[in-house]
Amino acid sequence: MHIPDGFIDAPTSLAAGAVAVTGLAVCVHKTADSLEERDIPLAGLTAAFVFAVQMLNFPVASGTSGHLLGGVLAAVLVGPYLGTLCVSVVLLVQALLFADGGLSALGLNVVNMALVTSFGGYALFLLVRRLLPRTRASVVVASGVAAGLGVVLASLAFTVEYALGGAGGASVSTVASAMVGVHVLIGIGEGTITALVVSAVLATRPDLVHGAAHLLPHRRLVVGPRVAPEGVA
Amino acid sequence: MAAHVHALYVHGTSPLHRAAPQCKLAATVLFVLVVVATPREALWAFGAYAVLVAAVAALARLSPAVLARRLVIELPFLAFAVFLPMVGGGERVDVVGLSLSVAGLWAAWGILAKGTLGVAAAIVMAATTPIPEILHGLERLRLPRVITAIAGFMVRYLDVTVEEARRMAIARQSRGHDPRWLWQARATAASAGTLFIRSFERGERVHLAMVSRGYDGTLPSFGATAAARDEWAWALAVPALAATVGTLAWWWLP
Amino acid sequence: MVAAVTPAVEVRGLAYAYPDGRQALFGVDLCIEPGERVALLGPNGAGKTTLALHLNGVLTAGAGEVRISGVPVAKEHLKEVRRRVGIVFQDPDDQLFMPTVGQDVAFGPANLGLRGDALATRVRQALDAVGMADVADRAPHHLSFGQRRRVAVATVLAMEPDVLVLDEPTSNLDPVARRELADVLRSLSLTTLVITHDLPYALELCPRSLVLDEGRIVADGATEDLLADDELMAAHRLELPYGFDPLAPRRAS
Amino acid sequence: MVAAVTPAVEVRGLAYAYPDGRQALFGVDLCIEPGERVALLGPNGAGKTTLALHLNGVLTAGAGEVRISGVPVAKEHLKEVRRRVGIVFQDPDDQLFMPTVGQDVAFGPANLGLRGDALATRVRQALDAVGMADVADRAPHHLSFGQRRRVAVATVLAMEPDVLVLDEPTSNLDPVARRELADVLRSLSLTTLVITHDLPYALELCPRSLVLDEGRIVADGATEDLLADDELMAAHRLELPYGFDPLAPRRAS
Repeated sequence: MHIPDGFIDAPTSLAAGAVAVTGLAVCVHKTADSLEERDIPLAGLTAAFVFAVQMLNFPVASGTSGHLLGGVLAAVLVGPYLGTLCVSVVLLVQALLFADGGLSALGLNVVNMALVTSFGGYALFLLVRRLLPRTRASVVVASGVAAGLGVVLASLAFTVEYALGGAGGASVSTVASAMVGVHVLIGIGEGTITALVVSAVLATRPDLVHGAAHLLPHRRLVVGPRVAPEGVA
Repeated sequence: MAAHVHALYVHGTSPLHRAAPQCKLAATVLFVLVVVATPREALWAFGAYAVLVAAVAALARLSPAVLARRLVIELPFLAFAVFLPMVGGGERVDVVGLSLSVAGLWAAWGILAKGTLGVAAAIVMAATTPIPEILHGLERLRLPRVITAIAGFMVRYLDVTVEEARRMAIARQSRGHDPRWLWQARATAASAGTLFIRSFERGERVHLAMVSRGYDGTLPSFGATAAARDEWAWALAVPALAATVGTLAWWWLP
Repeated sequence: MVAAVTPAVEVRGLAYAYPDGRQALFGVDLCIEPGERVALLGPNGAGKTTLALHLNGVLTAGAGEVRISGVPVAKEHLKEVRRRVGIVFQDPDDQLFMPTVGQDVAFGPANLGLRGDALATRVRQALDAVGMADVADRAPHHLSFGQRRRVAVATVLAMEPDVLVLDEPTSNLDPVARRELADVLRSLSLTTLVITHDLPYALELCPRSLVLDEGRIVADGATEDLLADDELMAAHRLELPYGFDPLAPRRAS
Repeated sequence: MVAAVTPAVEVRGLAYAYPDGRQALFGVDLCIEPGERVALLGPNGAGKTTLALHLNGVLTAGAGEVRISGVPVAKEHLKEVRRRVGIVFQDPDDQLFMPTVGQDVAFGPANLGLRGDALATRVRQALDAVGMADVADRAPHHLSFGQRRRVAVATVLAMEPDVLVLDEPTSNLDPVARRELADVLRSLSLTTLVITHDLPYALELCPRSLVLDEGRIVADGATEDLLADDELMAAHRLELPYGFDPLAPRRAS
């Protein structure tokens, strides 16, 4: 899914770069607004986790395997703003340190795999979650559906970019049907695995799932003197 | 089995290794943009770019074998390029018995040439710049501190996290795990969930360790020193040369 | 040499290099009889864990061979070998990944094809053996470190292995958890290989020890004799802790 | 009681409950004189790490107070207290978070406002003190575990603390790395609190020990006397390892 250099023309790449910068600026602003300094190491570790999970192979069908893209997963786990930042940092590091994904296409890749996937996917997640009862199972189902559709959204974004400034050769409709067709299959895998990962985190540390925060019981604050433990003078 | 994330850095003392990272980053990005903006019909221009990249790689004393091995990263993308001439529309030519679209062939060539040059340039940059330096360079290029800080923590904990994932995979295999179908992936996914919890909790502990050493929300910045004017001049000479080639390519376009 | 009994573990001329070219093992020979409890000693970086990963075929020998109860560790016997050799890894968190302890213990036998009552019985027996039957429904994450280590042993016992391999079982354990684990291991009477740099623990648990250094077995003998050999210990970066006398237990008895 | 010298660490009636309500400390009193090396012993879960995090104000006392060289650990002195109390955490990977060792060691003093040559000198001195001066430009994950632990000590020394607190310093160390760390700590002659369940290490390094159990200090005395008190040890889940005689070093000297 990482677009290399030369796939999409320079004007479209630069325009996508501008969109990416704007989107990330919003994310930086939002996280600086509402979150504490603690979140910088946490985001770094989450980004390392996304990178590691992209290296983890899951079986798809006998003999073949795929890997998680992780955009919606990150958004459900740490919220869409921080999640988008984490995935964008992963893309940046992959492009600069590992020559994975073109440098001129970094904006395109951030738009497709971070902005569109995380925000589009998170919006779908909220929508599906609202349609279902307020349970953990609903969070799991919603994250799976959103992750699957998020991948398809990313492939649609790619098709739009191809229509605007693709290297040509094939008609937009051919590319659209091939891209979306393949990504529906990938989406099934992405959705299944995302749902299973979210369900595993919910089983152990439900408090770490941003997308399930509405299910946590409100902690009752005790007002008054702390219960004096024995032995304290 | 040492499943480290193989960074591209190759130790060396060449002028390129010593150059300021922000100059190298800017030069690489500009060079790639020029390449992408060049009309693919100007075959000679791509030859000139290739010579330019090869010259810089030689200056960095990178062996062609290292460069070639790492270009393999690009291989998966070739699949798409190969597929274009077959599905492309318009005028067709016969190449060794296959009827191929001319437009598709041009598109495939463009992707191949530009993609390869882009990867090669990125490899030369990454192979001559240690990872912390790349982060310093990004900082000097005014990337928001939040992004470089997240990237710094990510890079630091990449090997730790990947190693944890690898050990968990070995532990699963050792108990007979051999999933072949998507619906058998539950254990792998559960491991990924555990990996997230471990990463998150490590993040919390790292934060405690930082606070204990006086961290108050602003990360100190180290080593990101300004580059001299002539350092910038040398670095930008490469994309400037490329831009000259690119301009000529547009000029002489049939 | 013809052995009367097939050894539980037999390693001959085992050499191995990592994919990056660094060689870790340089011709390891060892033989463990059924029912023996043996310690594999050596400093960090000696190749102890690498050797362990050859015993169940996670790593494949570059040269030489490994046999488990006579069965060669090779692709066609991998499933069988992984059932027979249970490895308890150094960090229990690497081994415990399911939402509950019970599911974690069931993971191995379920991979062997067990289902229903047979599976439930296996899980119960394995947890009983390590004294953790009452935590089957808890999340591993919420147990103490010592408890997680014992559950990690149970996940392996549930596969009914012939050989139990423990990698640094005492790391991070407090003294009581350490002794409780020793009690569990003694009660199992399985063929056991304990990989450790905790020399007192080796003495407590294993009558026989092997010393691995720089990818070769450099000593093999009674644990107390090896630990009392100052020259040998010093040559291989093994030092007894302050205040520890390896011959004291012998004198006391 | 009026002390002639201001204690380096003074804890009075310290109680603490986690945000989820579980109480961890139930009134801890302790006093450490400047220059003393004291071990804090106790089983896993006794509250040792929680206590340590109060000494530099990462956690805030629910009741009672903590003073460092007379300065109360309170919001207005937090910066000063965190300079004076250096904590070396159990997992060096948690503490070494910067891309290179040198930057990691510089992190603390840079937060104190040091820059340029003064900062470089601090870094060099701290790395020298733990014998790691030659690795300043390396990435932490390229070091061995024992080396990372020593660098973690250097990150704290670079802040020139008055009090050094080490949380389970010997966990995962092989015998030689363990002894090398002891040599480093002895060479520093700082006020030191070693939190550990490694009783032989406590005996080797610390003349005095405190025993913490269930959130209270239950014993305070000469390390060898405490370790020789079988009843005390058994009552607080502390057991000497097999073959270990706490009075042997005294007899030998």
